[in-house]
Amino acid sequence: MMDSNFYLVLSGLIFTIGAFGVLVRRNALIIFMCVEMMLNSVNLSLVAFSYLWGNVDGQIFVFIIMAVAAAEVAIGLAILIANTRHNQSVNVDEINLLRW
Amino acid sequence: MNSLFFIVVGAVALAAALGVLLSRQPVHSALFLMANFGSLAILYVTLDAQFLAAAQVIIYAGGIVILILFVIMLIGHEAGDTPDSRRGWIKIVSALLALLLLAGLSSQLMSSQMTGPADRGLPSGGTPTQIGEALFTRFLLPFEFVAILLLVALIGALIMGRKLVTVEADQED
Amino acid sequence: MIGYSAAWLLLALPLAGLLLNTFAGRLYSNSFAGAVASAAVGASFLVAAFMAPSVYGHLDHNNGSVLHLWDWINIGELQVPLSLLIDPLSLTMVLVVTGVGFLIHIYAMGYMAEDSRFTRFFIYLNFFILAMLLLVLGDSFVTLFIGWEGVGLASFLLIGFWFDREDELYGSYADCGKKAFVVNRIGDVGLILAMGLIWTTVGTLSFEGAFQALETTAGAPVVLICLLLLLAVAGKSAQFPLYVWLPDAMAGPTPVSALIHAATMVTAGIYLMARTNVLWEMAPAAGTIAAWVGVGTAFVAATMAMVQTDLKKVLAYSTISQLGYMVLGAGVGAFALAIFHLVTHAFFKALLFLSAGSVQHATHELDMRKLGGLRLKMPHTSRSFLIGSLALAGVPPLAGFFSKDSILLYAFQHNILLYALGLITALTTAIYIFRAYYLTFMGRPRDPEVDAHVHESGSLILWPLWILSALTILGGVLNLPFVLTLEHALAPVVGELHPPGVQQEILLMVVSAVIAIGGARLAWSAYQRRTAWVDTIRATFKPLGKLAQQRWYVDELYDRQVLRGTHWLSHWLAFAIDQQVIDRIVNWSAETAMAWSRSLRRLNDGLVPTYAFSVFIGATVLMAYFWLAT
Amino acid sequence: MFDLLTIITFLPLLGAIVLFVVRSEMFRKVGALVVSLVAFVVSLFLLVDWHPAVPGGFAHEVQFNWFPEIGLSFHLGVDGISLWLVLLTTFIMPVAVAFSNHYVTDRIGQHLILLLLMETALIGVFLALDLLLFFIFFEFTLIPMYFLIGQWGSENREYAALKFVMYTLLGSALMLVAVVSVYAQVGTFNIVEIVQVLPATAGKGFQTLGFLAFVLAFAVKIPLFPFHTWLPDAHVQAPTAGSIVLASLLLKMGTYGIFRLAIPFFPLAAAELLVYVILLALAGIIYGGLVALKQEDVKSLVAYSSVAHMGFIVLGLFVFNTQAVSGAILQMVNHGLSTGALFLMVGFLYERRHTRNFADFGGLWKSIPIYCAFFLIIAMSSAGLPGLNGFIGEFSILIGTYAFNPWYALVASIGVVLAGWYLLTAFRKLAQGEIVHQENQAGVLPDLGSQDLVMLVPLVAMCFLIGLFPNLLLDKIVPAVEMWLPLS
Amino acid sequence: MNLTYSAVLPEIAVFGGAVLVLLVDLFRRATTVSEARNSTVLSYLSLAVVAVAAILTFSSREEGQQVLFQTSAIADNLTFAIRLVVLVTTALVLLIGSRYVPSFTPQTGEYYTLLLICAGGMMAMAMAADLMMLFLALETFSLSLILLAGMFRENPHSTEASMKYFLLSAFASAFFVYGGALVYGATGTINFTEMASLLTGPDKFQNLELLYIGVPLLLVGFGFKLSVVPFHMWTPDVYQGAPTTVTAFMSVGTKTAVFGALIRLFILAIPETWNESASFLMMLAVLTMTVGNLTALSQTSLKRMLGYSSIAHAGYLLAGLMPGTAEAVNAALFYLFAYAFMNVGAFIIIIAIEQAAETDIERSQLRGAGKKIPLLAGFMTLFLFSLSGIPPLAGFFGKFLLFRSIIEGGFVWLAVAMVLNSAISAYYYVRVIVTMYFRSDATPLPAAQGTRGLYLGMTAAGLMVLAIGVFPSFWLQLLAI
Repeated sequence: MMDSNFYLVLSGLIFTIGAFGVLVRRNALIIFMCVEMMLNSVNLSLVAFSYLWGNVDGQIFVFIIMAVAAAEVAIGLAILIANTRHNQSVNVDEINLLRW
Repeated sequence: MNSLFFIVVGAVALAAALGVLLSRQPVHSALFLMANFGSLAILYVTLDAQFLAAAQVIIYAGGIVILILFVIMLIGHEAGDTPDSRRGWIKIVSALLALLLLAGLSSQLMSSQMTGPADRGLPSGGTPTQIGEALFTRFLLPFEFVAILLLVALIGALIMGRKLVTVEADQED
Repeated sequence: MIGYSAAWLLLALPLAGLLLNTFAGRLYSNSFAGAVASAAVGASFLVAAFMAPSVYGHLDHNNGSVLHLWDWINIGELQVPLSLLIDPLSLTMVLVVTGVGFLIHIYAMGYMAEDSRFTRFFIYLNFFILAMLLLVLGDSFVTLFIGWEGVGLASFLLIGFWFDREDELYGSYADCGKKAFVVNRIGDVGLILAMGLIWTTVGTLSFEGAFQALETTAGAPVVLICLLLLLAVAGKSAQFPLYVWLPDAMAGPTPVSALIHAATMVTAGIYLMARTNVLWEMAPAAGTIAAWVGVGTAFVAATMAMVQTDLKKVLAYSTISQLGYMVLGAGVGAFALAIFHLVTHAFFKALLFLSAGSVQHATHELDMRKLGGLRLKMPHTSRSFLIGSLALAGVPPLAGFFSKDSILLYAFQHNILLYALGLITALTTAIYIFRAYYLTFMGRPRDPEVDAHVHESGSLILWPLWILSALTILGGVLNLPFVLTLEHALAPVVGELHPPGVQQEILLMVVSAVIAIGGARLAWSAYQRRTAWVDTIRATFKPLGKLAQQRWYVDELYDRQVLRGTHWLSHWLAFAIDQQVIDRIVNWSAETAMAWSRSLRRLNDGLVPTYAFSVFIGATVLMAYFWLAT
Repeated sequence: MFDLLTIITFLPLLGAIVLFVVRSEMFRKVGALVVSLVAFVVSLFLLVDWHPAVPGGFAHEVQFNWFPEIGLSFHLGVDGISLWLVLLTTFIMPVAVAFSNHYVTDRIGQHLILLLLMETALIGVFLALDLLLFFIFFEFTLIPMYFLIGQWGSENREYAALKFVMYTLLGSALMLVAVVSVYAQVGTFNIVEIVQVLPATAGKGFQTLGFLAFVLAFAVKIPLFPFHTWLPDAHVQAPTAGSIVLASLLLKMGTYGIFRLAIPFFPLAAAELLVYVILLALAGIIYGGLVALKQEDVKSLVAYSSVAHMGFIVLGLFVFNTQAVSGAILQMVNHGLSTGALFLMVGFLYERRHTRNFADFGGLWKSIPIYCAFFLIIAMSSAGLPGLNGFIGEFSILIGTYAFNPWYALVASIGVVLAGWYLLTAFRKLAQGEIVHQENQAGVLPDLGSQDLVMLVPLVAMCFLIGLFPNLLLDKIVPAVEMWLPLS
Repeated sequence: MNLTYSAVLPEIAVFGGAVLVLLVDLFRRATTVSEARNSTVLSYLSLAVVAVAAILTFSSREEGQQVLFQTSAIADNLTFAIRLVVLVTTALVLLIGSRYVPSFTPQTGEYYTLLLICAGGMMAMAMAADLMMLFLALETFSLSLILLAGMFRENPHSTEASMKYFLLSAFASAFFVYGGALVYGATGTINFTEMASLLTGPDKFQNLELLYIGVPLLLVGFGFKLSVVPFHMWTPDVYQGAPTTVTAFMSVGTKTAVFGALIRLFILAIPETWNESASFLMMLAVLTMTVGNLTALSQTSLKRMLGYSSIAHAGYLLAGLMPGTAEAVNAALFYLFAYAFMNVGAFIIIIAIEQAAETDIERSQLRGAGKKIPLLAGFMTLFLFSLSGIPPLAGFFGKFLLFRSIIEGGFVWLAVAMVLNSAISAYYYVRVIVTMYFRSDATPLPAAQGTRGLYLGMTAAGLMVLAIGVFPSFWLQLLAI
């Protein structure tokens, strides 16, 4: 059996990649995907922890997170669509009516 | 064999993640994302989380990504990002910071020696039964709460999605 | 025979007159107002006169009688009652003040008759008398100080009485008043500090208490006290270097010049010295300094009087110089004689001023270059002026002779140089006053249209002149040599004097008599006959004359250095420092905050990546902190 | 609850509320005047039954909890020092109200309400025996004054009002830290207890910092050189009533605070640092005098004269002997009267001519003699002419200072000369000289009317009264001072 | 198994009420009624719901502390306090909205439903006893807020605000949940009480490394919601873009809820970590208040200014919590309570003046308010003075309490930073008053569109601001944990 620390590191890697993606990408959808990816990496560590500790709490947490993620997707995408009504692009660099 | 398996799948997951990050077309990112989710689902199985693996495939790969794809088709289909010179430095800085974060995380993670009941894993695994039981007894309240959350999602989608009717603000109180 | 307990009347009467005229003044005619004021002063003169016997009577019980009015300031050890001290010295002063004051009130009723602010003038005069009496009656430095400042205010008001007038001789009259007040205040600083020093040393400020305590306490800083007092004296009695205000003070109406700036107020300094004689005797060094200041002032002022063209200015400088004599007298310890000279001077200088006033009243002109030959049209005036001049010059047997001479006598004892300088001054005095007399009254009119409407003044003006003339002539009686009435009277307060040998005294008398007459003679040939040989003398004294013309550059020094310096400084502070530096700093700090604000808000550029970036930075830093901290 | 002190404090507030409710202009005018007068009368009762337990102790005291969790209690007390400041407040206020009644037309109601609020706050400050309560009142005074300046001020009022508020707030900010630190140290806000406990317990460093914090706050309020620049702006812009209240009452909070709090709380630090404070005070005396000489605006001249006079008071407070301190306390009252009266005079002039520049005046003594006579008297009282109130304070301060250090006295007495100088300069420019402007001609320019005199005469009368019978005040002040002085 | 409902009844009531409102709205829609009327009715209905919830809240307080639902919820005085503040805020926002809401959205029913759900989520923040519940509550109210912020769909500002808020909060909650995961990994439990026992109990465990990467990540989540610098940048934009009622609601509600959770987790459950991080959070606190205040100085838009000011206030609160003592917590709760009234109050005036089809007003629009709308201006003045902490108003005592806990905690320089900041902050508050009273010129002021509800809410808030100042003791005791 693999040393479970590597699961954690892997999730850490994915998490970081996701975060980096949020910072560097300009397409709102891709940013959003990166966020989802971050959440997933969290799920991975949770599952690993729950495996380590031998209790099911972590897995329940993951389940909850999935639900939340689903809700987020629904709302988020809706908002993105609603926003395109005002400016056609999903490029976050072009969305700054509110500033300073 | 286990570790080899882990390495392979993990590598796929990483690659997919990088794919999401790097691919110019949103559609490609979405597909990579799906791959990433899938590979994670496989890893869940190796961690006695069978139910979650299934859920992962259904909810994420099956639901979320598809939804995202639809939306991409709807709005986000123009190719990737306009290359942005203004905040070029931000890319570099964030890369460095990301590396720092990673270093911090992994160093801590590696150095932490786990003192749970040792790497036993779950005695009876994360089977639907197990999860279900936990959900409906110890975690009843969160479970109920999820319902509210989903209601919000529902309403939200409704508000934001629906066509606009012009407001008639009549003055009676 | 009234006991000292009636002394409060002395103050109450002028006060009553003052209040009555202030509040009811517009109800009755000017002349009545004048009458009220004069009556008030006259009444208090009578009171004083009635008190005289009892006060001068029993001279053995020396430290007068104190009339306690009420507790004034009580702060811990600082106990200042408001009470009056009645003793020969103060009473003498009171008599002079009220007596001469009364005469001048009468005179003023005639002199100011046409003035629009007639009543106000008499209100001021009463106020002055009140303050002056408080000054001389006060039994503590603080009480004295009330009067001291009060007369200052009075002189400010009276000098600037014609506050709307302005001419090339005085500039704006109001400014002259201001100048007088401010310069006096500089002197007052000395008095205040002296009080501080006295109180700190002995913890009391009443004269008696302070003197006794100071005599007993070893190593008391008496010299310093005396020097501080000398500053006050210099301010009030127009001594070098603070005399500059007095010539300008002539801007006031002539009765004012006579009363305040010749007879009474300016002599307050002399009174102060006499009052504090105990201290001066303890500090001979300070006395010497005072003496030198006095004689120096006397000489310098005399030379300046020499070159004045305005009659009143001549008298002003002569007043300064006479005050110098008194200070000299007090400095050398002849306090009684200083007071004696004070009294006589009050007589003849008032006389001179009033005569000058009478001239001005008649001619509206005091420039001697335009006057002349008034003798014919104003016989009384010219006669009284002549009497005054003789007295001032020190021609026996007029009052001035005895008083001045005796001062010189003691100066001689003290230091021959003082005496010499005094003598020269005496000579100068004789010359300048007769110069003035000749130019004004003798010769023939220089300016026809002035001469046109010259006429002798009315009785209200003349009566005081006659009375004063009488006093001037007879004043010497007060303290005839070897009789020494006044000296004995004042002895309990200012101490006995030790007269020198008789023959010496005789000798000096003769000398000064000769000097006086010689001076007069010189003036006669200089300004009346205009004989040639005088010009050679003129030539020899040309540099001195020039110096005197320039007023010894003292005023200039003040104007250029002190005054302009202060104005420049205050201007610099007000506009450069206050607005450009201090306030600028204040506003600058506000502006900096704003600048920060503007640059900070630029960070919120409204772009999601930026915001996410800052969140990410935060996360990383937090992580890093914990990573390193633990 | 219905203690004399509470009534005096809250009567004006009550009045303000009533006035706020009732909208009638006339009612408000009369009401405000009545309220302020009643407050004055009531405060006179303090004099009537004056039986301090110990000489110099507190004659009246009232205390009940307000916010026990933080130790804040509503604790008022009056002794021989606060007594006169309270009386001064209740005495000046009717004058200010009367003036506004007579001359202010725009939103007079609000104006009066603000004045009454001000009165409550001021009385609270002078009576508070609870440190935090003091601070609360102290800060609250900002609001009414801010509106008075900002709403009824002259052209540049906005700037002046903001400057005033910000300056004072920043000044008192650190004081709040000190206040709470003191509480942390002693565990009570009761000023008397603090005074007994703190000096003994607090260390040197604590005392120094605390002292600086307090003094900074008060120095801004006083204002002590070089924290004074808000004052001329505030005065010049403020409406007359505002100026009167500001000059004669508001500034006193600073000196009162120094005497009541800063010095007794931190005697060590005070002894340590008094030299610097005194130097600032002396600098203020000279500086204020010199700068006043050059002002073209009557109000700013008076403002700078305030800087100089307050410098005198601070000097007196930091010369720790009975004479100087009592003198300083008395001088607070004197300055309140004289400067208040001066601003009143300026107000009369401004309301008649709508200008405050010396250049627009001159020769007024011909056209409005009564006015000028009063002006002269008040100027003299402010210049410290013996027989008037100003002298008593100045004199005892100077005497005390001399005992402490002759050189300080010397510098200070130069200030006396300057005072005479700039005040007479003002008088010279206003009243003397020829009349140059037609508007100033007799007949054109009305002299003081009876209703003006009604406001003015009491002030002047008080000037004479104090000048001739200072013991009326001193015999209450001195014991109190002797009570508090040993603490410092 | 233990299923005591009583302690979660308030939440249940609110959520139930939300559903009820939704249904009522549905049926009313069937018969077409005017939006305004509909909105009024629904707002009163929701008010009723809030009232019921409030009653339940008080009654649950009687029963004292209890842990239920298998330890996933906890009800104690903290819970009570947070619930109270949230409910009060909700009530105010409901009162003032009845006329305003239909002016920006046709979907009034959804608005009120979401508002109630949001309130429920906020209340649940303080009730949550484990990470899972915490996360759920957090997401519930954030998502509803995001939606509410975007409900003015004609207005690009609104949708933009909503989108920004969404992306960033998703980003932040990823960090948050990751932190949660790591804490779980460190302790093996998601339950606060168990964590506490593990950290302090006899068998102390060793995985501090994991804990100390988990905690900072959790703090990122909290920090974002509290808009602590540098997680604050979204705040002004969202405040400005969102409909003003929503801004008012979120400015107070979010702070209250998240601070409640913060206190629950870091101060009550695992104080060790709090003390560990204090020295760093202190810097953040100072940074937060300074940046907030300084930036607010140069704002011209009122809502934006209030946004920055709310950042500053978050800074004060954070600073006040530094000592981690019970006094500190009480102080924070008192402050939040006071803040609810003064801040919402300030927004009420904006609502009254704001015109249809705009989500913001400039300061200059208030010119001459003192003359034209004296009542509104007067109340605005009151609220602003309270915000800037002028005694004896609510804000002063709030600040003072925080302040005292700071100093007694020994962080004097922190206190200094705080007072200086609040002095600076006075400038921009006071400047609004300057505009209202001292500037009569320029643009005519739009007629204030006040409703009965609005004036009622405003008066209530104003009176409370005074009442808290006059009887602070009572309220402190009411809220104390």
